[in-house]
Amino acid sequence: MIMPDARPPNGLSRELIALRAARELEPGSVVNLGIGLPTLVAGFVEPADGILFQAENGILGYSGISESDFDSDLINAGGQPVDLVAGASFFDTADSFAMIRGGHIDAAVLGGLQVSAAGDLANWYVPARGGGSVGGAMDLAVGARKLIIAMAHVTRDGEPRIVEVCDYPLTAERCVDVIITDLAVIDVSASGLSLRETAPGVSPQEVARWTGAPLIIPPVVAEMSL
Amino acid sequence: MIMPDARPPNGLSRELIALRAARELEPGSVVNLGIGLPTLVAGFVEPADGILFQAENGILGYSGISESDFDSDLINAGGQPVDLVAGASFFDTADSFAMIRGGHIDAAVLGGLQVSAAGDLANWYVPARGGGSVGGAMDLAVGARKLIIAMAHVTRDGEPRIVEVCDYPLTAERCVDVIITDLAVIDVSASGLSLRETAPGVSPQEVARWTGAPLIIPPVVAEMSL
Amino acid sequence: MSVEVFDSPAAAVADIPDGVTILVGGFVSAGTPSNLILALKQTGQSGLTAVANNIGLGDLLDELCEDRQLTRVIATFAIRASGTRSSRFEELYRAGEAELELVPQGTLIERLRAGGAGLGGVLTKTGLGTMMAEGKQTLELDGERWLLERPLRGDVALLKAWRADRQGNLQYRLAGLNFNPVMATAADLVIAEVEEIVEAGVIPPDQVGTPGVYVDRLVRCAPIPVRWDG
Amino acid sequence: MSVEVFDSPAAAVADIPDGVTILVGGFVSAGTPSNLILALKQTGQSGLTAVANNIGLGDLLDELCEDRQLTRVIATFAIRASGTRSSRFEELYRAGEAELELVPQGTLIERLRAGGAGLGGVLTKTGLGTMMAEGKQTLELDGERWLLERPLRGDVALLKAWRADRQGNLQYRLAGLNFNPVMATAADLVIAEVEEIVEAGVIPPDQVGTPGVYVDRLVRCAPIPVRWDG
Repeated sequence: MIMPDARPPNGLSRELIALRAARELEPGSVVNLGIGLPTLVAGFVEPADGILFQAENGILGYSGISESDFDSDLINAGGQPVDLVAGASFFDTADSFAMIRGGHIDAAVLGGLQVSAAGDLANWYVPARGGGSVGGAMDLAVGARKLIIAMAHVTRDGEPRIVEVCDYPLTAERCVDVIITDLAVIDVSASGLSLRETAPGVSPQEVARWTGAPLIIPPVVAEMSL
Repeated sequence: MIMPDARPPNGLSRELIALRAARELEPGSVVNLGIGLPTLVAGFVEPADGILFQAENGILGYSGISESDFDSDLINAGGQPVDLVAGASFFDTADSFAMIRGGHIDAAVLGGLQVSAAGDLANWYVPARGGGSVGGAMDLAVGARKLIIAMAHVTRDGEPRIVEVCDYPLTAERCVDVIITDLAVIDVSASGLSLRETAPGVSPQEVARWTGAPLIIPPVVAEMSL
Repeated sequence: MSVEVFDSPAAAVADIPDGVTILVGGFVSAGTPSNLILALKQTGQSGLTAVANNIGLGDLLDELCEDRQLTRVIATFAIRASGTRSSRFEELYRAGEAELELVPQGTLIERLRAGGAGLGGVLTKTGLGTMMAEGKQTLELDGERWLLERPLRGDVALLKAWRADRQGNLQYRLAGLNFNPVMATAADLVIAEVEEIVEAGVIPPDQVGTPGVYVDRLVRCAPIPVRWDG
Repeated sequence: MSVEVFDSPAAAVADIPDGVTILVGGFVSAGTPSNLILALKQTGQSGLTAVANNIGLGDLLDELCEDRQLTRVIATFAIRASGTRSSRFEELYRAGEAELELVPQGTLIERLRAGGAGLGGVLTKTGLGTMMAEGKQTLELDGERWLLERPLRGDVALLKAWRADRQGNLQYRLAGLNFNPVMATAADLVIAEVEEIVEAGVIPPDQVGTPGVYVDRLVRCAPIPVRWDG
């Protein structure tokens, strides 16, 4: 089904993936953003939606990245300087992960290396590199009420990142709820992977072709509105 | 050895037991005082000794009972109003017992119902009454680096409280280091109970007579200096 | 996530059903949600399990025993060694109408913390070799024995803080913290009484004792001073 | 209990022996004891195990790899997914000269908390079904599986706070808390660098982040701003 020498269609930019992920967040919810692409999500929410961002290093209520004025004690989990909203709070790492593991984070947006048909996530360890960097990913995968993975649909080599079974070491089993890529929005449920939306100009068949696991294509698949 | 119809000699008052217990505390140490008689100990330390009292409800650094000005949010674990020293701090119950169980309390002074020859303590449950009130006693017995029991040498009925084996339910096993009563100061070690001091006017033999477990009496036993 | 402000303590607790487990913050007189406890008496729910540090003479929680609203209590202070006077709870307990689970204070707070923090339990030495270990699993690890204590959660938590902001952030005063911050994490519905409600941003971020994410309902009321006599 | 004030970071760490385990507070740039880390480089102890959130490009902790002072690291961020540039630690790790134990962040802080709080371990779901569970005990309780994580302690902790008082109480600023308050509880010798030392009583009791009982040594120094690049 996959032709390694072919290239996938042009899909969304990183920024537009982040924008689409931002639309997935409920007004008034508490959200944690992973390092990398997910960090961009903070720039795409409306202040009126009252979304509170949690950073696992101990902040509830930062509004976005603030490159202007660097205070080394006021950063998110990716080390980037942030601004605070009115009503923000600080706490230590123990309290931060009590909040995360205890189910008090409504949604997390994390990057991914692979997601399986069962919703297993691999995102912390590249076998060719070894060692790894796990940060708070395993706790977020286990604790966040809704887990959104924002990633490129395929690797640089054109290999699908959505697979039957992950061959990269897992972050957590059966944890992913939604996958948002440059090509599609895919829901993960007990019945499998279900295509919800495609990127503009991308057909459901093209998404299926670049997906390494069975994909349910409902009769009507919407195009993302961005 | 014990004659139930006899009465033990007159020993120290509650206040003098507390005074003697206060002398057992190292300058600069962190000390937790149990409810009842031990509470009186705070009144007998010199400010110059820099002893910091911890209350398990979340205070490090109270100086003593302050009956003059009751603030319902500023109490010790017995519900009594307290004054703060400069450099005091507040924390929640989780942090308070992390401090206690984690070995960060140098000494605790608790009341006792019974202490055994092995240093087992019973101080939370009177079988005739049932139910019980344990508070922080079990955590303090396990966590305090030095455990001092301040109690009457015998019950109201003249029964020894220092016994071979406790028949009251235990607070913790092998936890007591020193027993201070109206009659004596007794050290507890792996080799058993050893008489260190007697109350003024009380002989080592009288202490032994009102003690329900073997008591080592060294050649020289000091009289308490009060 | 949004917090709802109620006009009265009675309104804030009115829809609590019978038979639920209620975590009650406070330590004797400090940080005790007295208005909410009295409101619970007024609204009359029954078959309740209360989780609290203390229930005894002078505790407002004891008032809930007058109309037999409590059928089970999980606490650290319950029955006094001296029997000169009895609390209402003690009378119910002796009559077999209310159960008591006595828990060491450090274990009670760790069980609540585990319940709020998504942990399946903690290993402690507290209670080993005592009645508290009966029926519980012990583990031997590297030659040391530990007692396994399981998480504890409530359907509802009643808390008292000094003040709140409109995001639900709570700030405590003095030794009013005690059980409140941990109980805030460990119940499905968290109701806090506060002396004052301020705009978001008034409580400095480093003085928030309970982040608003944990708090569902607020009610402003004058604190009821309580003086304990055990 | 009494806290000792040192004249320089080098003096504060001079007698740390080789081969010990050192907890290093901070999260990337926030609350990182940069002066103490550099002093450790200067004094040259070797065979050290470092426990820290992160060791990577731009981290001062990585400097300790220049002279091979670290032989073991317990961390949450260590080897980047992208291999465009390598940290010194990565080079040592690849050469087999330093070991790495990677730990999920929430598990690392719970293990440290258990170490400081006298707990024998905690049960978590984090890491179940992953490489992190290899060689670890799992428990099934009421039909749910849990991973048992054991306590972690250090011989020494190096912390950074905003300011301290002469009782050793520490006050943190902004997100400078992170690992520092828990690490303060979990080491035999606790050394904190602060920007200011004030008289006891200046830090309000409700703004003490680490009670002085945990702190052994203080050194006042200007903070070294760090900017992370992973």
